Parts: sequence; C-alpha cells; structure tokens
Amino acid sequence: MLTVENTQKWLNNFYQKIEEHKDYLSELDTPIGDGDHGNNMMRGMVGVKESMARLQNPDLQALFKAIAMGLISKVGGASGPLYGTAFLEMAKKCTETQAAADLILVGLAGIKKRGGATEGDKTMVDVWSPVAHSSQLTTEVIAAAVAATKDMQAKKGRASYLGERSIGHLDPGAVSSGYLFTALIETEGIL
Amino acid sequence: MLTVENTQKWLNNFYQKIEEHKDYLSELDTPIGDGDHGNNMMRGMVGVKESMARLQNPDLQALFKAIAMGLISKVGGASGPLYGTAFLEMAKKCTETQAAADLILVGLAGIKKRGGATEGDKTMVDVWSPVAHSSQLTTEVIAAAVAATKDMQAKKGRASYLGERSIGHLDPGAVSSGYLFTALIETEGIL
Amino acid sequence: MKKIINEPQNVVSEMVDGLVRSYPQYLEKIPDTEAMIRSDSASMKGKVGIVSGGGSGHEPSHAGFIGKGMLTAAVAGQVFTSPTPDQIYAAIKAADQGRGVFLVIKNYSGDVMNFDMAKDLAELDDIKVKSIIVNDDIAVEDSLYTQGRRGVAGTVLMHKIVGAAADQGASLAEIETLAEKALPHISTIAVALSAATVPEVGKPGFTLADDEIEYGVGIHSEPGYRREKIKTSQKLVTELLDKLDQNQPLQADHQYAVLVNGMGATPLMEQYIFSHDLLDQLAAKNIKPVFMKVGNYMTSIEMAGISLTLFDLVDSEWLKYLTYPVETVAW
Amino acid sequence: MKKIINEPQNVVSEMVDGLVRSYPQYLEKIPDTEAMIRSDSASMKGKVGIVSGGGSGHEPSHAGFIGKGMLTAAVAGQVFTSPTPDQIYAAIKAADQGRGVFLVIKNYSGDVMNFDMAKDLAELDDIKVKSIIVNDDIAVEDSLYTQGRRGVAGTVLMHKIVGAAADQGASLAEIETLAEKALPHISTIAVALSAATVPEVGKPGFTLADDEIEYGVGIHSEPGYRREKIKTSQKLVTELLDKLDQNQPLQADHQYAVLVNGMGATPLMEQYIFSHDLLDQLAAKNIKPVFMKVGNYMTSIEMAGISLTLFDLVDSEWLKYLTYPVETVAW
Ligand SMILES: Nc1ncnc2c1ncn2[C@@H]1O[C@H](COP(=O)(O)OP(=O)(O)O)[C@@H](O)[C@H]1O
Ligand SMILES: Nc1ncnc2c1ncn2[C@@H]1O[C@H](COP(=O)(O)OP(=O)(O)O)[C@@H](O)[C@H]1O
Ligand SMILES: [Mg+2]
Ligand SMILES: [Mg+2]
Ligand SMILES: [Mg+2]
Ligand SMILES: [Mg+2]
Repeated sequence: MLTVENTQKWLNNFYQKIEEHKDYLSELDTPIGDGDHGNNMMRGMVGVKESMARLQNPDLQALFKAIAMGLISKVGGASGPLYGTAFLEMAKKCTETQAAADLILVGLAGIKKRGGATEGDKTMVDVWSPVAHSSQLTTEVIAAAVAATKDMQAKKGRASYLGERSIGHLDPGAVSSGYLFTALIETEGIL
Repeated sequence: MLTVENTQKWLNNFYQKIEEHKDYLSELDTPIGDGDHGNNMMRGMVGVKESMARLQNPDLQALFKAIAMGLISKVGGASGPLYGTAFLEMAKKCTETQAAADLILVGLAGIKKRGGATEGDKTMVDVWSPVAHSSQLTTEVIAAAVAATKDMQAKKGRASYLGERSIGHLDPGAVSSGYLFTALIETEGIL
Repeated sequence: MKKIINEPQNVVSEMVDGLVRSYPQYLEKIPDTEAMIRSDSASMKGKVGIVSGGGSGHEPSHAGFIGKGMLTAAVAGQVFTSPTPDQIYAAIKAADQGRGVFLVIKNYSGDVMNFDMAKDLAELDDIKVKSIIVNDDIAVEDSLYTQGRRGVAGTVLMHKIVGAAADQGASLAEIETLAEKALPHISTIAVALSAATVPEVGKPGFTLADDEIEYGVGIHSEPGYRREKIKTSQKLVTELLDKLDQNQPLQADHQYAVLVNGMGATPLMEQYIFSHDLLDQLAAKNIKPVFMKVGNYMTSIEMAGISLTLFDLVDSEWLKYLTYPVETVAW
Repeated sequence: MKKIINEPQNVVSEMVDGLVRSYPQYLEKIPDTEAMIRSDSASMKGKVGIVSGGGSGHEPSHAGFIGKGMLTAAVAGQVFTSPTPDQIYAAIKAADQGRGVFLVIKNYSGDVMNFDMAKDLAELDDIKVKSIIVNDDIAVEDSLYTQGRRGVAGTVLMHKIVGAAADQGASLAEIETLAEKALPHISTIAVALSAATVPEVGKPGFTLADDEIEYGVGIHSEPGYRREKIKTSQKLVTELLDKLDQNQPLQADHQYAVLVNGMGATPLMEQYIFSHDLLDQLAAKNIKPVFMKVGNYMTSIEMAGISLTLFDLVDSEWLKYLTYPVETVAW
C-alpha cells in the first residue's frame, strides 16, 4: 500500500541508486544509444527531489504529480516523458487504489501509450511489464527481466537505428527501471 | 655579357636548381615564414618556362620581360613581385648595357624599391647586394652572403614578426637567390 | 576535450545568453526558459506561430533561424537531448497569436514525446497546435521495426518554407498541408570525418582512424552504414548521390533545391569543393539545381563532415518560399 | 591530413568554381582568373569599385562578401599566398565604372607588393586606384623593425564600411578618407586551440598539446605571443580584453562594434559562450556594444580558435555603414 511517507522514501532510495550508478547507466547507453541515460536520470531525480521539497503536507496525488513534473521538466531525453507519464498516470489513479500492483499497471499503460513500444522491443517496458504482471514482486523477477533485454533487438528508441547490432547489450532504460523497482521492494510497508 | 641564348640557359639552370631544392626551400621557410618558398619558386619557374616557350625569336628585352611576367603572374608570395621587379628592371636597362654586373645592380635597386628592405634586414637583398658589388663573382662570394643571413634578425617580410627568434635560421629568399647566381656562374659566356 | 567553455553543465544556458545578447535585434529569451522568440513582435501579429527546437549542439539550428519570415520561437534542450515539455509549452504560448502554432520536430523518440506532451499542455489552454515530424535522413531505413528515419539538415529547409508561408498569412491547416506535402521530397545523407564531443561527456561519440570516414552518421554521432578509407571529394559525392538516387531516383526534368551542410569543423573550402563536384555530377544527370545553400546550418558541435540534402520541388510554390526574404541570424 | 578535397594543387580553382556555381545570384568568375565579381552589374553602375582579396583559406573571406553594399570584386590567391598582380589587375579593371577603384589589402609583404604592382598596371590604364592596408592585429608590435602589424578579421569590418559608403555614392577620395580615419580604431587579437593544414603542405603549421592554447596567433599560423594551458572561456576573454585595453584603453563612454570571429573549426556553441563572457566583462567596464557579429568570417582553414575585434566608433556615421543592408553570401 503506497502512502505519502513510503512513496517519498521509495523515491529517495531511487535517487540514491541513480546517483550511485549514473556513470554505469550512461556507459550502457553508449554502444546502443547516445551515452546520456545516467545524466538524464540524475537531472530528473534532482528535479524530483526539488519538486518534492516544495510540497507542504501533500496528499498522495499531489506527491505523484510532483514526481512526474520533476521528471518531465528536467530530463528531456526519451526517458523523461516515459517515466513522467508513468507517474502522472499513478497520480490519476491513486485516489481510487493505493495498491502498488495497480499503480504499476497504470504506469505501464502510460509508458506504452506515450512511447508506442510493446513487450520485446528492448525498452523499459520489458521491465515494467513483467513487474506489473508478477504475482509476487521479487528481486529475482526484476533481475531476470533486466537481463532478458540483452538478447533482444531494439525496435523503439535510439537503439533501434542499430538494427541487429543492438543485440548483446542491456537496455539502459530497463536497467534504471530495475533500480526503481528494487528501491520499491527495499522500502518497508509498500508491498 | 648577357645574350638571349645564355640568359635562357641561365634560367633553365635556375629552374633545375629550384626543382631539386624545392622541399629544402620550403623547409627553410617553415621556422621563420609560412613554409611555402619552395612551392612559390617552383610555381614561378614553371611560369617562366611557359612564358619563355611562347616567345618567337625574342630580343633580350622581350626575354627579360617574359621572365619577369612569368614570375609575377605565378608566384603570389612576397618573392614573386621581388624577383619579378628585378627582371623587369633588367628588361628596361638591357638595351643600354648587357653586362651582367650592370643588370644585377639595377635588379637589386628594383628589389630594394619594391620591398623597402636594405642590407642587413635578412632578406634576398643580403645576397643580391654583395653579388652586385663584388669585383669578381665567385661561388665563395655567394656562399658567404647566404651564410651571413643566418645570424641576422629579420626586419622585413614574414620572418620579422618573430623578432629575435628569427636569428639562427638562413633566409629562404637568400638561399634561392644564391641558386640564381650560382646558375649564372655556371652558364658559360655570361661573366 | 579542448573547448572554449566554462563549466560543462552550463554550456546551454551560457550559449543561449550569448546568442540573445549578441543579436537582440532578432531574438530574445522567454523568461525562465532556454526558449527564444522573435524580438520583432510586430512581425508575429496575426500570423501562425512556427516553433522548432531540439537538443543543443546543432548551432546555428535552431535559434539562428528565428526572425521575420522563418521561425517564431525555438527551444534549446541540453546538448543532444530534447527540450522538456514545460519549455516547449512556454514557447508555444509565447508564439501563439490566436491563429495557432505549428511545431517542427525532428524524428527522435525523445523529441517526439516531449513535443507531444507540450502539445497536450497547450491544447488544454485552447491553443491550436499542429506539427510535422521531419525524417529526412535516408541512412536509416524507414521500417516498422525502427523508430523510423532520423530528422537532420533537411529540417532547416522545412523551417524555411513553413516560415515563409506563415509570414504570408497561411492558416495552420494550410501550413500543415504544405509541410506534409513537402516532407517526402526532402532527403539527406551525410559523411563524417570525425565525431562530436558532448561537453558533459568529455570524449568523442566515436573514433575514426586518421584516414577513415563513415557514411550515414547522424547528427548525434549515431552510427552510419559503412566505414572506409577517406576518398576524394569526387568519390564522396558519387557515394552520397548514388545513395540518394537509390532512395528516390533523380529526375532530369525535376527542379531541385540543394543544401550542402557543414557538420561543424569542416571548413568552407572543403564545402565549396564538394559543391563543385556535386554540381558536376548533377549536371552529368542533366540536373541543374534551382536553389542552393552551402554552409554550416545543422551542425553536430565540432564534428567534421558534410551532409547533402536534396529537396525535389514538385510544387513550384516551394521555390518561392525558399527564396522569400527573411531576417535571421543564420539563414 | 583528412580533408574533403581532390588534388591538393587544385583546391583554389575548384573552390572558386564551387562558390560561384552555388551562388550565381551574387557572384561570377572573371574569365581566366580566380577573381570574382558581382553578378548584379546594375548595383555597380556609377559607384566606386571596392576590390579585396588575398590568399585563400580564409573563407568566407573574401569572396563571400561580394555583393550589393559590400565588395565589388575579390581575388583568390593560392592558399595563404597573395594573388598575383595580373589577377588583381583584372579585378580592378572589371570593377572600375569610371569613378575609380578602392583596394582593401591586408598587411603582409606579399599582398602589399602584389597589390602595388596591380595598382601600377591599372594606373597605366588611367584607372584611379586608392587603397588601405589593414593592420588590425595587435599581437605583433607595430614598430620600425618589423613589417608592422598583420591584417586579420578587422578587415571584414573595413569591407563593410567602405562597401556601404561606395553604395551610397561616395567618391574615391571620400572612401579613402573614411578608411584611413577608421583604421586606427579597429583592433583584433586571437587565441588558437589548433593549427591549420595547408593542403599542399599536408601537415599543420604548428602543433599544440591536447591541453595547450596559444595567444596572438595569426591567420596563417604565424606564431603568437604566449603558450599556456587551456583556460575557461571567462579567462580567455579576460586575457584578450586586457591585451586590447593595453593597446588602446577601453572607454566607457565610447560606442563599440564587436566581431567575435571563429577561426574555422570552433563551433558556434563556443563562440556564443565566449560572447556571453565578453559581454559580461565589457558590461563590468560599463561598455555595451552597439553592434555585434558572431561567426566564421575570417577563418584559417580548419584552425580552432577565436579572434576578437573591437571597432571604436568615434564617428557616428560608421554605425550606419555597419548596419547598412547588403546582399552577399556571408555577411
Ligand atoms: N518508445 C519508447 N518506449 C519505451 N521506452 C523507450 C522508448 N524509447 C526509448 N525508451 C527507453 O529510454 C531509454 C533511453 O533513455 P535516454 O537515454 O534517457 O533518452 P534518449 O534516448 O533520448 O537519449 C532506452 O534505454 C529505453 O529503455
Ligand atoms: N620586403 C622584402 N624585401 C626583400 N625581400 C623580401 C621582403 N619580404 C620578403 N622577402 C624575401 O622573400 C622571402 C620569402 O618568400 P616567400 O616565402 O616566397 O613569400 P611569402 O613570405 O609571401 O610566403 C624571404 O625569405 C625574403 O628573402
Ligand atoms: Mg540516451
Ligand atoms: Mg613563405
Ligand atoms: Mg539523449
Ligand atoms: Mg606565403
């Protein structure tokens, strides 16, 4: 069950993971992208932190909206609107249900609608989808989903220009999404 | 005594020396100039050859004028107008006297007027002047004049921008002028 | 990395400031953004607004084309990164004069999604917004299995024609029709001699040996279709022209506009020599361009290379738009 | 050497051909020369002709400034080598419309002597010829013991003002007076990050380490006054501005025109950042330029670096000449 408190903790934890793995994410984005995914996500999470800090006694919807706007207004790359849309959809839905599984599902729908990607296109969808559809979210589920992107051929995003040459590399957005859900598992009281 | 025949031979000999030492002249021009003296002189001598080839039974004046125009219309660098003016002055004077010493003297005057340089400025003047004023033109006179430019500080031309740093290098225009007069000595019947 | 900059993370804001302060007669900043708009507001009155933008690093694109007869506003993202929706939205709002706003977007997923979100925001404000997604780079196959072709230097020609139409009072719908009709006739292909270095990254996007070139490279150092030893200008022209011809057969009786675009570090000397060979080889196909531009228009920071854009002017109005007078920094 | 060229010895003729064929609306070749003249001959009628030129490798200088309101003709020499008198003479002859011709010459011994000889030839034809020898580069001391200061980017501003005056019907004597009055107020200083490679030479004119810059380098790779480690844009601006200030103290109550000139390979991104810092530091001295240009105007093939020109507009007419409209490839 998501609350204002544990959602803040979750995002703070995600912030730390991004900070720690910033260079790694950009490195992953170098052979099959433009080498900026770590920088993009870092800029976005600084935005999220600032935008959460500006809130005064927010409700959950206001919090999700602030997270979404932080990402949307700071990232710029493809990942910005995608993560941003996911959290915007959660903001819309969270007055109805606060169950993590439900909110991840609407987040996934938002990403798919915004980016037009589907499962197997070697994008963050390939982590969001198994996570959203797992009966029990574990680190193994996440790790397997992330690892599976390695052998896929990209059909969306910058990596798709490489055709078959995109095979053999992890998708950077899948890896950062993996951090997001690992941070969620690690945050007490959400699952 | 200069005649149409031996002047042609002289310039053909000069052409060969330039062709042979083209790279060396450009190298000399690198530390204290812009590295093109060999290319400039080669272009000029190709011009001289073409312009001599177009002549039909020329008199000495027409020949000198053709040599001058070949240099003037092909070199472009500082050396073009200087050598060109020297031969133009010879063309003017040669109806009066055909003595090599007299003609070199008017050539020198032309170079000094055109470029404003005087003895000791580390230019071709420092070879033309000792040659013009020597009672007996020998390869020793030429070699000494060329070598003397090494210790001079340039006061005219591109090398002058270097100030004291121009000391310690031979002047490229002095070296090419050395070839001109060596070619003259080597041509039978002129001196 | 040897660059005339201060802190790498400040390059975009300092560059935008430098540009607007150097050319106040053409453009000014929209407060609290990295978006810029015409300073001659009279020239915008009653006209459809034309808004472009994208990642920085392509200077003079896009802001260099702001001015009467061309762009109304442009948004500068981080280097090689799309601007964010809030910034684009600010530009749309400032550019709207009641007749709507037309967006020129290059086909990268980040750009498309960020501009889309901005469009949504603007529509909430009852601003009419239409757009074109430029995808002129034929190096990448257009297929269901990719993001589609990339948008590159041809975008500048798109700016020019829609800008001219807007200045002459065209409606939003007319501009949309014009852009859609023209788009399939604009094709570009590039050759790179070296890569760009994003200041925050600090090293080149790829490396080529001292005698190597790569065909088909994108404007963000995206990989091309072939690497080989450097060739003469004549042979490079042949390769690029063949590729364009395979994509859309060149027609002797058609009128072409040509853009020879330097990628940043390639001197005009080389661009003019390339143009000379290009005009020879087009002449051999009985083609004499009716309009031509040579210079740095859509660059990739300090990448060395040239891109070649052909615009098949199947509608004779388009030539008038291309030659229509403008007041900009860079056209 | 990695360049988009064919045979190195043909670069000038191919480049000239490429330029005139790309922009026939502005310029055309004078037959059998590498000199170019306006194609709009009506714009020359009854006006004093303005002829410039010099070695090639400085594109868009000089031919890019041919056109109504600016140059009448320009002559392209071999790379970094003065054009020859016969070529200059042909340009003078073609530019003369009976009111005489004004020559803009950069202060290099080769240029001065070749233009001088051309002047002699023209005067034999009863063409009135006057000239100015531009020597704006303050890096080299002006002294009796050197060839004097070099002519660099400030030459483009000279082209602009004499071109505007000629277009407005000024006489040859008036143009000469204008040029002589303006000359001492134009000062330039440069910083280089890398050197140019002359195609026929095949290697750079000098080499700088990966983190080294050189102040005061000329436009033909002539040595500057100091080498040191690369600094921030802010510090480079401070160094160049100090040097200009030492040469001619900057005056808060004076009106300045500014030219920030890219040397060839330096992207506009860096030029705009430099301009931003420049305007800050000028503002700190209470100086706000009344006219500014930023871009590649007087390049040195693919040299990386920037030159900074200040033009102290002591006569208020000069600003009008600078903003006077022109029709050229590159202004
Ligand atoms: N259309 C899309 N749908 C879903 N995810 C996408 C799409 N396009 C890109 N992505 C994700 O975004 C990631 C790249 O993000 P980032 O590097 O920040 O943006 P950019 O590609 O604009 O530089 C990819 O690894 C992929 O996971
Ligand atoms: N003002 C001058 N008077 C006499 N000789 C000069 C003068 N300026 C240059 N020179 C000569 O010209 C030579 C350089 O010629 P060159 O390299 O062909 O021309 P540029 O300097 O234009 O590249 C110098 O070595 C010097 O001998
Ligand atoms: Mg990326
Ligand atoms: Mg030289
Ligand atoms: Mg990116
Ligand atoms: Mg030279």
